[in-house]
Amino acid sequence: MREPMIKPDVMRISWGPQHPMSGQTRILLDVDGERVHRIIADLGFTHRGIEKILENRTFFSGIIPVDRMAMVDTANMSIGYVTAIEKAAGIEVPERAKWIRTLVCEMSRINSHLYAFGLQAESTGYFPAVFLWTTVDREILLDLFEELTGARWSFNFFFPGGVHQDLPDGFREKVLKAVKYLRGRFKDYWGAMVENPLFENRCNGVAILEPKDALRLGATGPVLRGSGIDIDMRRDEPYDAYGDVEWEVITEDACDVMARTKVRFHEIGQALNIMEQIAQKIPDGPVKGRVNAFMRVPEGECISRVEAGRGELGFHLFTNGTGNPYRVKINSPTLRNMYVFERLAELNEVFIADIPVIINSIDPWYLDADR
Amino acid sequence: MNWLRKMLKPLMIVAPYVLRNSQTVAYPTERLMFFDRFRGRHVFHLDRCISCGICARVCPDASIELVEIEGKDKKYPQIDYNTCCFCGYCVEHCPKQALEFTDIVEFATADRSELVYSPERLMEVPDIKEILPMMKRRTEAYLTDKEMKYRKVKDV
Amino acid sequence: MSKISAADFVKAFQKAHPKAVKSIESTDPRRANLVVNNESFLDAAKSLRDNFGFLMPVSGGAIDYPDDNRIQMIYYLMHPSSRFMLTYRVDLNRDDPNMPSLTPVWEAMSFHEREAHEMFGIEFEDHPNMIPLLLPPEWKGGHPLLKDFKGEGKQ
Amino acid sequence: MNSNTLFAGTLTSLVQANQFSLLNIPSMIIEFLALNSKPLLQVLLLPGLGFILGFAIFAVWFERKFLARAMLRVGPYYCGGRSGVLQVFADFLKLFMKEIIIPASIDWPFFVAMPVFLSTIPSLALLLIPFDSNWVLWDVGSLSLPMFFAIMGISPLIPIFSGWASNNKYSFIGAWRVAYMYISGEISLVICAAGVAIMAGSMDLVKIVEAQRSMWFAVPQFIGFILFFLGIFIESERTPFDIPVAEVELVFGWRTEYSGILFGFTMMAEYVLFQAWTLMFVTLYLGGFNGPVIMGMPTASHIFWLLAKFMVLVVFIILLRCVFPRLRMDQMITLGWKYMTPLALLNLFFVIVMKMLGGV
Repeated sequence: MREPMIKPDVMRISWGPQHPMSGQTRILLDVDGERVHRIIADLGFTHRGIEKILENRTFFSGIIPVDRMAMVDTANMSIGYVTAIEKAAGIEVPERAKWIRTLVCEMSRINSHLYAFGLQAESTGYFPAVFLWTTVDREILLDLFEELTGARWSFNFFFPGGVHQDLPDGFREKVLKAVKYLRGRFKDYWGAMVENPLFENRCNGVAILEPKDALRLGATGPVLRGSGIDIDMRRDEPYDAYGDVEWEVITEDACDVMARTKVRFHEIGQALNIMEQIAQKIPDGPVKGRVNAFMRVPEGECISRVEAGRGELGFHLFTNGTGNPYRVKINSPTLRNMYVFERLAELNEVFIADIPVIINSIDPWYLDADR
Repeated sequence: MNWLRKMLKPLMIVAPYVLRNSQTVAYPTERLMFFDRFRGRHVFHLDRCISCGICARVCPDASIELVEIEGKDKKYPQIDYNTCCFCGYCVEHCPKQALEFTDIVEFATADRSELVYSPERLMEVPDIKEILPMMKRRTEAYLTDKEMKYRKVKDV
Repeated sequence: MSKISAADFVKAFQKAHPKAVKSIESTDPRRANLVVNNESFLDAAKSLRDNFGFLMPVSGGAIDYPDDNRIQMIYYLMHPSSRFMLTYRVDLNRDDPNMPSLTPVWEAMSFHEREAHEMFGIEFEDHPNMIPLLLPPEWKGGHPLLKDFKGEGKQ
Repeated sequence: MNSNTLFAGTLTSLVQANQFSLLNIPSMIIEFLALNSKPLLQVLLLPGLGFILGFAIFAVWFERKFLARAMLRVGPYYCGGRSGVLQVFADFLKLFMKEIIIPASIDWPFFVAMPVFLSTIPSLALLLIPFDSNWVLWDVGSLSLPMFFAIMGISPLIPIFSGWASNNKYSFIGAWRVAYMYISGEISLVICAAGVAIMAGSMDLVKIVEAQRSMWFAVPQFIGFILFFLGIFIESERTPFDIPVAEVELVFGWRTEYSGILFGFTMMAEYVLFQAWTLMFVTLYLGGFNGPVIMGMPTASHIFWLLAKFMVLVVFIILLRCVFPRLRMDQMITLGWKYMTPLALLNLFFVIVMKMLGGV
């Protein structure tokens, strides 16, 4: 990136990509003392050209790079692409497969939010404890993933027309047990972190994003819901079994970093409710239809929108009757939220110490922004 | 006083953790049991293979190539683990279950060319004790209401 | 913001801008599709924001049709109260793709237009900060998402 | 023993009397050791080298192992058996072996010298701490309390210099954070210490400790007690006040450019500072070396009590590291100027009132 002009009397700090809290991106900060005047995000360090890669792959093998757009939130990434292919090709999914997908998606969402939650603790300097606790608790979900899908992170589990494997024996009991355990653990998180007076000091009133600004700047996911706007693709455009289970959209009105953290916290609670309902009343039946791995999709286009852990993920799929997609446009949530992050220094008074807190409150996953 | 209680509450929550069990596995001496579906290195059954080539066609990373082996007139899959992403398509689409997954994940090498596994090498599954000579036992995780615990399954 | 269904929006927009519309349709209650002329693109966008309540920009991207010699620029907009998505498109000439930038209308389109600029070579007039987003600054390999792109350094 | 000369002995007198010969050396060494066993022990062992280095090593090990428990892991495990004691030595050895990278275009004499000063200055102040009424290495009498603060007042200059010398933006910001933090934190500490000195009627640390024989000053000066406890965190840059080295914000603050053993020195200096301030805290508020005499050995039991109080505090302070997040710079300055300094003055006022009414 060519660096934009710098004003006199400010110092420009290059924050990342080698920085403890930057992730795979670079942020330029124009600072005057502790005060940050301008944030410039420099993305593209992990640009792999997934949109181009998908054009050269069959629909089945395209699922794999899509899986790797956000490793921590694999299921929610691939469900978007798989849903788009199913819509375009008109493939029916068996009922049980839909419920299993919803289960895996919610587990993936908990995994993603737990990671974000731990990083939020880490970014306020709450150095060791909560991040490692979330790591331990994610282990339980990863074990469930391993048992169900065979892989812990980038399980390539969904395909157009169902899921690869049925639930193993005793899996439902394990899910219920994990739900019970995680519910117990969240009391500790709430007391040790969210209600910690110093954590409140660091997060309350920081980086306020008014609802009208959130809409104008195109925020999505927990950032949008933390500003009090209840837009959630799982309810607005129900896919899979989200229409059949009971849950609610979480919003917070405080519009600040703490509101986003709380949204994530309560969304984990809702996801646990969904997991419990699915484990209790999942219907019987087949989990996959007969689908050719080298299928051709008739010419047309369709848009699928799903709610990933970081916000709305959209796939705009253009097909031309061959075995490969003609073009896939991925509307990634992190790219949208990064723009919000760039503008936050103009809307608020932001200090250097707030930067890691704000970054992690929007929970970026740069591989998903760069694609 | 309310303020003081609020300050002390996180301390009261964190302090008991010091007495808890650690939730880690001492990896080279203990190794977790992996689940049945775990996708580790492949094992190849030569007698079942019909050389249909579906695995090579379905492989998203073009890691599988059909090669000739000595003494056979047909071609058999060779897997390049430099690029394999363990997606599982080859195992799932194999009509005769000639390719299967094992739970071996320790096959790092110093030389990239050693990661290309010929059909003969794919047929052998080394004993875990050969790969990890320091390994003493295999453990398994289980969940109680309060914490995750590990118990010994067997000595190696 | 008042609610409006996708079908009603299609009728209302057709009525308000009969000349600008090239094609408008709504196949699904949650989707609407609008293609406009190049000339009235900016005015229609302002009208969408101010009169029809498309306050929430989602994304933007392009698609290349070398056979028809056109590039289609697509903006994804969302109606925040009625929850349907509008794909707002314009066809550009592939030899000289340029169009007015929508960043003055929807600020958040900045990143997406920068991406479309480097990936498809579309020139956006009046974009405040047109620098590459994802590609490196010294990139000389052309525009990667065009269909005739062969790889960096290849002709 | 004359308090101005540390070592008693015949070496100087022998040299002066021209009786120096090679044959005398063994007997001179024996005589020297016999006459100076106590100062030697003090220099090498207790407040001196052994204690400072030993504590740094112990604290690093203990912090890693103890915090690992709170994080549900094991901590160092393989080096030195299950306890992982040798891991610290291994790490120090590794730091010694590592290349010291000195970036181009920096002020290298300053850059290299500062980490060395960094750990020596607080250890100098540490020598003033009385471990018993007659176990004080550096006995400056009634000047010991001001001397401690004078020496400790130099120590924040070192990070500022080294941050400036590093020629790095992160180091620079970290250095000025140090400056802000010490100014806003240390004034209240000096006022608190003044309260203690007034209550004890002396600035001699030994007399301050002896004045607490009946009651620890933590009870009458509870405000000062709390403020000084916060001060330990501020002065030794520990969480929640590790603002100058805030890892997630300023890569490693003013220490960013240091590598190899220079970085090791800065790490050690953190623990020496922590040690000096905690010992001072015990001396001023928790009765210092006071405690019941065990097995009829007053000196040994006094040393034991001081170290016991010290260790309890160390465990508590290390535990607090994983309980509270870091404050922001502006919050820290607000805390220092708006709350700590007025409260310290209030504490001083109470002390003066008590003293005038003859309460103590």
